[in-house]
Amino acid sequence: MAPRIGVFVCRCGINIGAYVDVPKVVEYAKTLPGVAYAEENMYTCSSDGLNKIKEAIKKHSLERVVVASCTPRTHEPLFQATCEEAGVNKYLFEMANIRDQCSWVHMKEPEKATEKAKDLVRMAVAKAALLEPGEEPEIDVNPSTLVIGGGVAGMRAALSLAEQGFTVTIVEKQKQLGGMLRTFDTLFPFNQKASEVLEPLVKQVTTNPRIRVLTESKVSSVYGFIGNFDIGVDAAGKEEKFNVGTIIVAVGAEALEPKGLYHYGEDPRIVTQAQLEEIVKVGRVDAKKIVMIQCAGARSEERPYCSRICCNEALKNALNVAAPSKEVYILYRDLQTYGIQYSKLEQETKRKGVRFLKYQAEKPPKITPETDGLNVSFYSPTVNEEMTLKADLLVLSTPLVPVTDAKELSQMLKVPLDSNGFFMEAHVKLRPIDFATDGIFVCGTAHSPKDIGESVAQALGVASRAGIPMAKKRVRTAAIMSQVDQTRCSGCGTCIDVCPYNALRKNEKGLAETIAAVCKGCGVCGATCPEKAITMHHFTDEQIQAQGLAALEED
Amino acid sequence: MKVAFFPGCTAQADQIGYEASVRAIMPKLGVELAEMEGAACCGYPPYSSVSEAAWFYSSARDMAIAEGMGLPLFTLCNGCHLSFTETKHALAKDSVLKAKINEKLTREGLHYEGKAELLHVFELLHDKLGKEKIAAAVIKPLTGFRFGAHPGCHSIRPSSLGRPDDSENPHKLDDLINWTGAQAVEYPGKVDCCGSSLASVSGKTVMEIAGDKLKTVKGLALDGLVTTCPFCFKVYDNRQRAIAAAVGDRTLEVPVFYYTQLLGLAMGIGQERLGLELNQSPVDPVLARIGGA
Amino acid sequence: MNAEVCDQCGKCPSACPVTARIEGFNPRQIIAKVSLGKEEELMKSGVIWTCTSCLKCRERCPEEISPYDVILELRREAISEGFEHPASYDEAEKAVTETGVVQQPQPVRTRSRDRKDRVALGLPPAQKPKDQAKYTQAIKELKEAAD
Amino acid sequence: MKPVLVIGGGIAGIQASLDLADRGTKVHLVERTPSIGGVMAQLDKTFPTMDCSICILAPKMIECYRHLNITIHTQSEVVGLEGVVGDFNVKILEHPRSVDSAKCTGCGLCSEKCPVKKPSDFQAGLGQRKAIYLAFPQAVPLLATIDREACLWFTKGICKTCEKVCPAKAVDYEQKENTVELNVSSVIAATGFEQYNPKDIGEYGYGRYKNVLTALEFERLVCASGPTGGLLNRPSDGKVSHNIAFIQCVGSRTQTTGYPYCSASCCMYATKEAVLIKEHEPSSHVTIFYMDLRTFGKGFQGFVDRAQSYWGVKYIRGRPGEIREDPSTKDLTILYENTEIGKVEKMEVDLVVLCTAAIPHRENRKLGGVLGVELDEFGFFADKNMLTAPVESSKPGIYVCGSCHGPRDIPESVAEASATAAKAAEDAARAEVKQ
Repeated sequence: MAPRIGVFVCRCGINIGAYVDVPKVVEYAKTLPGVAYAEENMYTCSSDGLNKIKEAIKKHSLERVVVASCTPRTHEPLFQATCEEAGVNKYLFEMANIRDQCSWVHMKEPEKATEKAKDLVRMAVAKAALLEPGEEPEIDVNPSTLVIGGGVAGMRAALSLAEQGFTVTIVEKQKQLGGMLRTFDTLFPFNQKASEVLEPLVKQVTTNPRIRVLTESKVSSVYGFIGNFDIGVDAAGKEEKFNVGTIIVAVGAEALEPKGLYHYGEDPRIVTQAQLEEIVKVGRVDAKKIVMIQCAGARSEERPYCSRICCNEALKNALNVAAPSKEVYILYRDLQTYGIQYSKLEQETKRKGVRFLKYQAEKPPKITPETDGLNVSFYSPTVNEEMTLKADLLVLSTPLVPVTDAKELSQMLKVPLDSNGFFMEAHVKLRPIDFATDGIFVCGTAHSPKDIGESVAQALGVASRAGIPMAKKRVRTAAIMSQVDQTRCSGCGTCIDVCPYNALRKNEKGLAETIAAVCKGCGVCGATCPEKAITMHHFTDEQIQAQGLAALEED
Repeated sequence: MKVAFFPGCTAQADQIGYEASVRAIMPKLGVELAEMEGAACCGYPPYSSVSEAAWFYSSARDMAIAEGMGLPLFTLCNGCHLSFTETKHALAKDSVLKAKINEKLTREGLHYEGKAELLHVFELLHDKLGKEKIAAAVIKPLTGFRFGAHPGCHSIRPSSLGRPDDSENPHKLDDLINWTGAQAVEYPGKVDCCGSSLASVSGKTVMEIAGDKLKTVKGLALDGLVTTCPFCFKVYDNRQRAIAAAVGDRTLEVPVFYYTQLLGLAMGIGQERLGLELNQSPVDPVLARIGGA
Repeated sequence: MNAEVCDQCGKCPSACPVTARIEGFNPRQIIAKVSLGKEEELMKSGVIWTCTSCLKCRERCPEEISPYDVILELRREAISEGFEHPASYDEAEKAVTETGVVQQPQPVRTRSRDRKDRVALGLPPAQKPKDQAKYTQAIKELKEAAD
Repeated sequence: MKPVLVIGGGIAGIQASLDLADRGTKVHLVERTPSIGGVMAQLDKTFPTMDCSICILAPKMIECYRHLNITIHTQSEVVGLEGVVGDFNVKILEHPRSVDSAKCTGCGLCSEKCPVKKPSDFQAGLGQRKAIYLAFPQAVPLLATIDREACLWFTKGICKTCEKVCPAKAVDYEQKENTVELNVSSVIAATGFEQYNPKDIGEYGYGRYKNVLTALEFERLVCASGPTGGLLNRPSDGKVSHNIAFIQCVGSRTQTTGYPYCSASCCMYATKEAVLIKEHEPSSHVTIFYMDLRTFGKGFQGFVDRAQSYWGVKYIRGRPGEIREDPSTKDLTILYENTEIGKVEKMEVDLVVLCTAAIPHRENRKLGGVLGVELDEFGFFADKNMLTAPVESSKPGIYVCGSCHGPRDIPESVAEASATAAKAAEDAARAEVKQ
């Protein structure tokens, strides 16, 4: 006998209610096969709406639940949890998106929107009737973390996790810990010595009993899943293998070498901010007239992003070279002295007599090296005139760029990079330091250019995120997974080749089988299996066919 | 109340209609105007661009006279009032300059401490006398008239020095107009400059600047523009024909009044005693209507 | 003058009665040039004489810079260093220094084309220094001391 | 393991609470207002994904509400703190809702019938609420609350309509305030910010000119759940606005207001709001007046580039000097200089949006005193060390995240919230070892 289905249609305030005739949809839902109950809510996701679902499940002994509202991306877990609380297995829940794919796109044609909403509900109900309960496998979580990158972010993440009681292995490319921090003499905005920050940190890390540091090392292989990653490391030539529960990407970034920009490399009087800092570090700067150019290679066609730290880096160096006997000019497009401390730094730099001149992106400064100096010519919106400065020293502020092996690592971890080659988080706003893949996290400049404090904040952040499953010791993974019918499988191995998660393997019989915990339920294997031996739970052929056929029905 | 009366160069030299109207209304409002013997220019117009010391000396000198009389210093001119205020602030900060100035003042038998209270027209009429006294003095309310108030730059800026009215949303002159029974109307550009101080550098620019405000007032079909600043009046009233020519609007006919003239009329004082015959703008239609009222 | 902290935001010229009308006068640019050490260029150019002293820039500058006061400073310097400047400043100065007032009282024209003076309006004599010599002397000394 | 106290129920406080609760730590979340959600709940959409803000926030709010490890104290404030890290005794004052939270179902019948109208805080004053009201439709907890200053019963001793109509008999005029005392191991401050009131910048006419709004007011105006249902009906006459200008750095980067710093998120939310207008009506004219385009965050520059090239949002470098209102039409004229070319110009618009400074919450000083932590010169919580201890206050065991220690955007606040959770977890672990 067919299961009793309950349908809940959400108005989402006016997001749906203003365009879709919700009462009509509810009435229609009641006429669908198997639907034992249907109602509308102002906001089904409000605690009030959720209580209504629970009540209805009990009152009308519902066995399947369909919510027609917004997107599963944000709301499915919530409704599933609600069903579970009322004793309905979460996999017996189905969602119809009548907002993003209906009311929002058909605002100007309410009748059609209402018809489409009916269709979507009909499809969801058809699938719901065939849903089966799913059990979620539980996995033990190894309470140890792999931190890739031994810069300030990696070290701070490692220290926090160690303090929380977990063991950590840091894998660092270089001979020494410290990353980019080693390249700085002083740090903005307070101009304190970089070593004052770096040395105590390295000491804490190297002396912490829970932290193991592998320098001159590189991650060579990653297999497994949250709680249970098998890691291969090429540690200074010899292969290391170990298992961790979570992984943190803290590989940092690199400074762009501005080859071909503003005659860089053709004239010793043209340097980068990093090189200027070297000069300041070893001694004094002889140049009387110093001109800095911001956005050298950034906010351009080639690199359409702002590198966030270059302006403040320039201000810091300008302050350090500024003197009554010198003229220091900063040629900028938009000064990125955001927030409180950098606003102060800007004021301080101006008071110190450093001169700020704007230039326009479309008319970058022209450099003509002459024996008596470098002619820097540009249109200055500051005085609204063409200007030429004769510089003894030209300093280019260049952006941070992704580390060279970022792509390789991203493929090994199966996590994405953004269009600029930095690691891409799960959600820009609300999951800024998670990856979509469970158990793997990102922090520091590997994610995007940022200052030390911001990197540390993210490092501590991932220490919390990674700490959660390890503190809980066990995690559940989704039951949306593939299953291989051993009687049908021919052992051809196609599924194993196409699986992007290494979630299938050959068993002793030479037949394919799914590693439940690893499977993400993407369905590629099911689609490619020549023998139709693979079932995708929660997206079975029957369920999808029923949905498709329902779509074609006329009401 | 009794005040030391300082008309200022412009009022006493060629804006004598203004001074006349003030002298006509004040006694009736219970304000006694004490003459300031030996008072001279506040020093702002020439010296602010030449020598700060000379400027502050001139202003301090006038304030010293009032101080000697033991009376608040009441001036008709926005420029003079700001000049006095700036000097007060500067000398309060710079005791050396103050001493140097006092040394010269003693030769003229004067001494400056900065004790004299400064009174702008707004402060005397609006803040000191207030609605009751003004309204009580009005016997011929100017009912039905709509005027635009022009406070003038130096009566409202810079607020950092404390000015008689709000820098961006001044209302005191509007209140004063409303208390005569007339209606003050908000208009865009109320806090704008009259341009007068450019007269000797670029007369054309003054015309353009002043022309804009007169056009706005005309556009709103107001009965006129009202001010208390002799410099502003000089531009809007005395030079209105020239402005009309310059901005190419021969029909630009906007009656311009000193507030003290309007108040005088509302108090039933005769036009001749209010110096109204000296207004160069077309005020006759308004006067006719009031006369008839 | 703290011209160097200027953000070049452009607020001062926005509502300036002169910038909109006289080519080349822009308080923001004046501040920029001062902070770049181009005072002499400004004093030569003559733009500093076209400010109406409406004080909007001083009132509204977010950084409390007051282009108006910077301009006054430049004017004083320009005059003391003998740069070209409008004759009216010398005339006004002469008048006040010698007579204590900018203008002498004079008969004023009425709408009906005749002339009235203070007496005709029943006004007392205009104010002026009791002892002009002392006033003039004081001004002279203060000016010299300043230079 | 001892519980952790989280102060402030905005996105930062929510994230910190969830991180801790998920790892098994008990959390007490203290919120000043009747609902958690904070400013993010008031926003229409969030860039660059243009997710509906409340739609991505609501699930987290509900998660807090349902989480067995989280206790939410709304309309509450922390009034006392003693002790040291690992052993803080805190006093929480719960102000009366005048509604029995056990009985109220949030059906809203009471506010429907309530005769008293008040400007709605949630609608940034653009819309109205009743004396008894639900903070907003997705409020968590979804409970009515009585504004005793407005309620006729509390002010005049009449009415009691809500009590009569409440089907759950939840209205309780007698409810008293309640003090809760807790022993916690760590404290996380996430009290957020507020926005500078631009009325003091008189030349922009805010408060005098009806069609000059703040950015937060605009968020409500453009939001589908806002007072106009998302239609850009301007306040003066309800006319749909197609010509809108944004002014950046209003009150911020301004010595004279006392907020000389950059508020860090305005350039981007203005760009987002500009794009929203274009999404509503592509033929609209939208202009953003800025000083420096601060595109320093991940994806910012790309978002601005798209706003310019695809949506045709116009950016003019120049801080306007004055706004004028036409007395009859209430249309606005902006006086500005295009500093790129050094020319002053005028622009006529229907509506002006002021992007105002993010300033410390007015309660910060008080709370700072109670917690005994230092504030910076503006009244934000001071960082122990901006570089090495970015989420630590001046007092061990008390942590700060989000915009309560300086202007920040949502992702930074969320990351920092997790960071404070990590610090609290470290404290707890050390305490464990001790025992």
